[in-house]
Amino acid sequence: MQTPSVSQASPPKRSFLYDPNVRGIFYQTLLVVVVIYLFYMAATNAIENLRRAKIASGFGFLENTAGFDISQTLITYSAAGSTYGEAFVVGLLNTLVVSAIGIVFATILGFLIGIARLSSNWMVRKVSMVYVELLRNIPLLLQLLFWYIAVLGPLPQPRNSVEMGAGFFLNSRGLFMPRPIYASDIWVLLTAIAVGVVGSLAFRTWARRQQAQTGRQYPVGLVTLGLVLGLPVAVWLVLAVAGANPISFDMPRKGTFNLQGGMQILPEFVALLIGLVTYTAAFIAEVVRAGILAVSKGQSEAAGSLGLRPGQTLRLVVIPQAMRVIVPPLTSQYLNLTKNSSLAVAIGYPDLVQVFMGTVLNQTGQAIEVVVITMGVYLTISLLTSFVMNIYNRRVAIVER
Amino acid sequence: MSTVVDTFRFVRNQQVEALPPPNLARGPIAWIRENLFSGPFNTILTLVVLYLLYVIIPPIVDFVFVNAVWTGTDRDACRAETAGHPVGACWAFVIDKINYFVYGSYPVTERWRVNIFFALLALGVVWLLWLRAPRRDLGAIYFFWLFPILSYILLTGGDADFSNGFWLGFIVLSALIVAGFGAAARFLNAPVKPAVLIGAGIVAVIGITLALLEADWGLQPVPTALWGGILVTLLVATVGIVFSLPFGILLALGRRSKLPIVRMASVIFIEFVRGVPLITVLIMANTMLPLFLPGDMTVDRLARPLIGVAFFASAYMAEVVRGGLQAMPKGQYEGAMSLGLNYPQMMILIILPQALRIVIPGIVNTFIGLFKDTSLVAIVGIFDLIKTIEASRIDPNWAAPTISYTGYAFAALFYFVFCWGMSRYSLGVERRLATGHKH
Amino acid sequence: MIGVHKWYGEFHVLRDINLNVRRGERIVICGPSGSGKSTMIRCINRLEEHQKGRIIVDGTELTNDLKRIDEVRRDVGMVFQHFNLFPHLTILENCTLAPIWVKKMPKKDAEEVAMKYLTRVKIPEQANKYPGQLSGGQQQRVAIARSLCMNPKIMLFDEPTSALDPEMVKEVLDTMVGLAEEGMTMLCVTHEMGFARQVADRVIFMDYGQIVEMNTPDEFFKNPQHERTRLFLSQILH
Amino acid sequence: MIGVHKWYGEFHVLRDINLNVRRGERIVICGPSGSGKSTMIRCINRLEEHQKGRIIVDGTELTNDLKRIDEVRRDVGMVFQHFNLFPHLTILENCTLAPIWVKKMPKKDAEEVAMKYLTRVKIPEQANKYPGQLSGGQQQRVAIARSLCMNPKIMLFDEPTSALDPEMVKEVLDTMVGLAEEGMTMLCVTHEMGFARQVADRVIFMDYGQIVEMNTPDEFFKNPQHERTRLFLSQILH
Amino acid sequence: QATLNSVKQKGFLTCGSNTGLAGFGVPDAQGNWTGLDVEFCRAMAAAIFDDPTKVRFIPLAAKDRFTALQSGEVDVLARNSTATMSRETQLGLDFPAINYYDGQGFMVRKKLGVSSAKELNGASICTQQGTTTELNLADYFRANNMKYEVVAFATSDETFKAYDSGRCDAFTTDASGLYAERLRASAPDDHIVLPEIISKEPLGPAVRHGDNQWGDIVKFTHMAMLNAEELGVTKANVEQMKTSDNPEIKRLLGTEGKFGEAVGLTNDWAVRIIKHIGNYGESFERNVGEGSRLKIKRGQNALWTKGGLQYGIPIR
Ligand SMILES: Nc1ncnc2c1ncn2[C@@H]1O[C@H](COP(=O)(O)OP(=O)(O)OP(=O)(O)O)[C@@H](O)[C@H]1O
Ligand SMILES: Nc1ncnc2c1ncn2[C@@H]1O[C@H](COP(=O)(O)OP(=O)(O)OP(=O)(O)O)[C@@H](O)[C@H]1O
Ligand SMILES: [Mg+2]
Ligand SMILES: [Mg+2]
Repeated sequence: MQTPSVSQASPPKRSFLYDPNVRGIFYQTLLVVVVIYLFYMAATNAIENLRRAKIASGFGFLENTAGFDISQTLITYSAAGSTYGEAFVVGLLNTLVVSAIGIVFATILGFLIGIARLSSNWMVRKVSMVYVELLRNIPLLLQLLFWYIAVLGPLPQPRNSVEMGAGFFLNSRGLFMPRPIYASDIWVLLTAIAVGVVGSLAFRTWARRQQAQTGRQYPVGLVTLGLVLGLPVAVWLVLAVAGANPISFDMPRKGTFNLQGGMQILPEFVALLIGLVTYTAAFIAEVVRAGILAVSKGQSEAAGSLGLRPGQTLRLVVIPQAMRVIVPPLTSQYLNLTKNSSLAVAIGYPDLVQVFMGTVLNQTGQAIEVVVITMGVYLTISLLTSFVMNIYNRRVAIVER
Repeated sequence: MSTVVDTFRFVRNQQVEALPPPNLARGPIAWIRENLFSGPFNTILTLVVLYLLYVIIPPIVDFVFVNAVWTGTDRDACRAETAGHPVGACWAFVIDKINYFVYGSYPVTERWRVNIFFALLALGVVWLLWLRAPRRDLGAIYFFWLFPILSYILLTGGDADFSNGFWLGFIVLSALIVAGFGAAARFLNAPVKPAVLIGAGIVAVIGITLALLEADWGLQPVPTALWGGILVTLLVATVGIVFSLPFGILLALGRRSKLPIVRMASVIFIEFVRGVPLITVLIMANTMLPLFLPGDMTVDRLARPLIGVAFFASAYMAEVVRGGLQAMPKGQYEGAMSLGLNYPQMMILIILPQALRIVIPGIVNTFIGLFKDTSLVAIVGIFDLIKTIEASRIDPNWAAPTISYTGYAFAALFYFVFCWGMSRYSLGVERRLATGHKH
Repeated sequence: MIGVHKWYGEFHVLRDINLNVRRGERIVICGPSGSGKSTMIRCINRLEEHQKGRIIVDGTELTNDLKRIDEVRRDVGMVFQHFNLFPHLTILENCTLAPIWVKKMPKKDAEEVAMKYLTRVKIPEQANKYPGQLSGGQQQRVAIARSLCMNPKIMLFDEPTSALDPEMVKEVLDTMVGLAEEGMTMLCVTHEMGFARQVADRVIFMDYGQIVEMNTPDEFFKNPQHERTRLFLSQILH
Repeated sequence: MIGVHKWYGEFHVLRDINLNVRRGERIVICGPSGSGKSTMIRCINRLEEHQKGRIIVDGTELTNDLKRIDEVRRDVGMVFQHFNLFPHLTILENCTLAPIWVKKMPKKDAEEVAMKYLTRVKIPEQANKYPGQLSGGQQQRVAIARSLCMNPKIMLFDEPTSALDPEMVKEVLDTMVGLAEEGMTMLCVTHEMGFARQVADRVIFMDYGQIVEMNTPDEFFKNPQHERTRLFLSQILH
Repeated sequence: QATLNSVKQKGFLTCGSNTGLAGFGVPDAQGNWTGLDVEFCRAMAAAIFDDPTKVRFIPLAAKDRFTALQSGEVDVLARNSTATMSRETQLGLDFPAINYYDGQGFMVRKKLGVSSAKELNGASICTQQGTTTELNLADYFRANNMKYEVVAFATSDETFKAYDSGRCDAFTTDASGLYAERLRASAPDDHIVLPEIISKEPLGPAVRHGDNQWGDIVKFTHMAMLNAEELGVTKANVEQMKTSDNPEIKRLLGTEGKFGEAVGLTNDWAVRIIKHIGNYGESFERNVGEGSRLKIKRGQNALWTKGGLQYGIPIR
């Protein structure tokens, strides 16, 4: 091997200003200084302004009595005894409830429409396309106002409530339904449910073992459904016939102004829920469609050439792969739905923003604290979700590499 | 035809000509059978959908067209008992109020200024979005610099009053900046002249901008409290896009920077903004912005949501741009570096033009979202289209049962036309990009 | 295949294809790109529908009857150019999927069969990895094993080596030669002329959707009859 | 290059590379995939950073100093496997970009220079097309012209022909031979042994990040010294 | 910086107003503002500039009106705001004068057959969020041991529309507001205002704490209008009155004493107000009284001499 001779190299003298590291440090210091200065200015101004305006600061106000009422409360709350802190919890829970229910329904509707968009039926395809295009291109606020004012507004007054039977009433104050009251022998029902769950799990294991040994396959899904849902219902019916009633219902009755008793679902809640669900479903439909299309045709062809039926191909090959594509954007749709639930302010549903950033902010004037808390809550929800999603994604990714 | 069943050797001497497809079942009936009734399940689906359409469509048509009222000057025209027939949409109401919906309370005699603003906006949008338009670089300068200034002057009347010492201070500051650029160049052993020129250029642009804003153009000032309707809706959306694109690009570059603090700052900003609902940003801009400014400084009521929207849109835009940057093959960076281009040159000449092109659909989609979100400024009391409709629908003069529907239908139509148009456009671009980069 | 024609819309892809394959015969199909080779073999297991003519596989005629299609597909294995392994399943699961769900084989037996064929293609040790973790050549061998697990009577190959790096081509071809030697009926679209010479009973040359020439490999390469064939061969065998 | 080492994370890619290239010398580098060939020549114009040892290009040592890197890059042209042309610019703009912005040449002069080199690589008539409209071979020639426009003292080629269809390889190699004949200093990673024989002054064989063998082409091909080299050559020259 | 100076420097007064409450502050489609509160601001502009048009109105929602005042965005807030102790002490505001004595009431549909607020047990009630109304409501129902369902909205528009469309049985706000909103109902005659007034709602212009000169100007703008009414000085006769011998009139109209200059205005400040706007009674009648569509009786807002609460502090 040839030994290379050392050439007449210039000694490496370092020019300080051209070192990218030095430049990097300079730019970053500059940035830090600017940011700190901005924060400092904002903080001093805020302190000065607050002092001048004599606005109290600190989070002490959360302990003060709220003094106002809220139409939907999931925890016990009253204007007299409850604090701003409790009002905050009420608002937060209301946000979470409408988001959680919204997510469930939006997912179902979104998947249906997404699959409908790929249907071989021309009419189904076109109608679902129109649905998606229409809903996606009109502001959610407008849709909420539409549902609230135009659709739910004209419902009849309580005196002329629509009776839907079984103790369900519909009127401009919302949907009224029987409230279940649990008797002492409710444990029988609970046991039935538990048995159903355990039984279906056991069946699942058994079916798998059967398959491994004999190749026979059983309708696991159907049996599970039967055990989990059917068994408790059957038990309840038997109990009812036997005269022991584990659940009785508090039926809504007509009162002076409104129906009394029972359970009431506010029209604000319904409008918000319908709006969020139909709007988000349009986006989810697109996500689902893209996910299914992302699974290459080769995959279903390969499955077909192995002799799998179209249904099996879908279940065993296409959907598991599509789900990986679908889940990340689906999560961000869930987050959007949660964030969009803040539009509740426009139709008077007492969510976090309406209760806390609306009433509490106005009654206390402590804008900074209230805004910080509210944003913090949404941020926490978002960050938690993306944290969980990252873990999920990493797991999926590792499996694939 | 030669048959080769069981022939081991075979040579075809005549080519079989391409034949038209056999007369497969064609025509509308076959089409319907194939697409609507191919099997029991599909047939049921078709029937269900048909029934749904039957339930939904006729009432809508009745409402929008058949029973609609097109002329009239007050509520009597749109009340069934006075009009003497069932009343659907009350378009007469929209027609009567249309000027309010478009201009809000903008003084009648000055509305031509708003019309010019609309025209300028249309010009800018077409220039930028039409991929074959000439000199799109000039278009960008127009849209991101000239157009905002012109709009400001037109809409407010210009004539911003700076205090007396302002220009003196400005001149001193400019001199300092130019000198600073020169000194820095000398210090860094770079040619001084271009550095000074760059400094002077920056100063000149700022100076011209400010001078244009201060000049008295003889226009009657119109306070923002009078603006309203579609004017405000478009304004909020425009401000969103004009600011979010440059800031979004900066943030995206920041997020991909190798410098940890820069990257962290960008990430924090982006994730923070994307993690909270727009309404909270708007409420924050509305109630907290004044607190953060020195005591005697105030921000215009309309400007506050604009600032909020600009921030909000920047974060979303940053993520879109980042997608584009990430999609750029590494080879492009390397090609540029191996030619000796430095970082800004590489970004401006090579990477960004391509990356932004790739993400035009993403940008347009963000813009659609932004455009829809502008409706939220109504919640913080800005008179955008929705708010003007809300205000009009409670006008006792027009109190009639279908007024609300009609107003919302009008707004829905307005938003739908814009958003749907844009989404078609972005689909078109996407398709063109997918078929390759050929010009 | 008797007088098979097929159209894509207005485009006449397959024109009067007549071909009779005997049991245990090994046929190599070549021809320029777009000549309809893939389409032809995809018609055999009904991934594409033909519009005229008859295709009879092992006594079953392919029609619109779903049941028959299933039967045929069970008997015909196919290996694709791009492997088309299922990325979300391990190699073993890829191989056992069809036996379990289509043949209703007990899982244990299916795994045994799968391991047998994986050993056959010389990668039993990869059984618990995922396709993404394997090299192209290994993936293609898994694809072959996956088909074999269904115990097909006929194997179709659509350019099984064209997406592979040169080094990996050999390992896949070796596997295929092995199969051929065991007497499997094979239809193989490939441009690997070495392979064709070594194992093919017949070579078919296609162009414009037609079978232009068909002959034993010896004759085919030494003495091509048709103008088009000569041109093509001169391009391929530089 | 003196005792250059480089790591990717924990992975030692370049191990004690010593190489002295004289002006006007033409060097061909070959070796198996992953042996660090690309990495080595990318270190020369600092697309990668080395962690130990010294690299001196034309009297300038490569350190963290931005200014020197700029200087070196101005003197060193590089041609990539995947061309890396800028698809949003015309051929002419691709070629004039660097002269205008880096060398601050007036646009007219830059265009003249560009046309000169485009003529040199025999595609002046394509000047106003976009890269997407050209064939691979033409694109690679544009890439060469683009580098030449900066008047580099050294040209680096990283497998310039491996992404091309066989027909186009020749036109690119011809261009490179032409360049070599004009006395340009060249380092070229390639597996085209014909080219190596024709123009190289030295051939380097790399493996596992080391220079395993270095010799004149004649000796190298006829009489490889190292076990590894012999193996490699036998694979390549089928 | 003193507010008066900055207002003079700007050349106009910025006045926080309601987003739209008939009779108090409401813009028409052309952006012309009218109403009792609006005229108060115009009166101030008249006093300062001798030109009632030098006002810019900034419509404010209930929930951000005080922030706007605190941040200096508006010079004075004339937006039917209730003076309360906590607003004066904790929010740092001053209510120098009360230009409308009000109280919270209820409006219901006639059909309902309710004639007293005490019968509202179990009703749904629409109210505006972030107001004293919301708190009074809670207090009242608690005090009377009644249950109710509250539906709160951000603006009065939304609140009233919800009531009008049947979402609530009752609508509550200040009585003046009830009358104003009733005009906008699709059928105004179907609604009645219940007799109970459940709270004291002294409404008046508000300014920031600490600038006493500015506070004085606000206070005495109102007092000048009251005194003018008491003394019979009207928009029509103010020029003749200048020659009056009545010392009280002379002091009011600045022909005697230097009361105007003492607060940083000119001595004919009151003349300017009356010339352009008129006295309190005139303004009241024009905007909310019998001469307007609201048809509200003077009631508590009559001069003290007529049994009301409006009592002009003497100018001397
Ligand atoms: N789904 C389709 N719709 C319309 N045309 C098609 C479709 N699939 C293939 N074709 C056309 O049919 C012709 C034959 O295609 P085929 O894939 O069978 O060719 P091939 O001989 O396998 O070519 P290659 O060597 O490139 O794989 C081509 O011209 C192709 O463009
Ligand atoms: N950015 C990187 N990070 C980590 N490892 C890398 C990186 N780039 C290359 N490598 C590894 O460094 C080794 C040398 O890579 P290099 O590209 O120099 O090889 P090569 O000889 O050019 O191979 P080829 O013939 O495939 O181009 C390879 O094992 C590769 O996996
Ligand atoms: Mg093919
Ligand atoms: Mg390489």
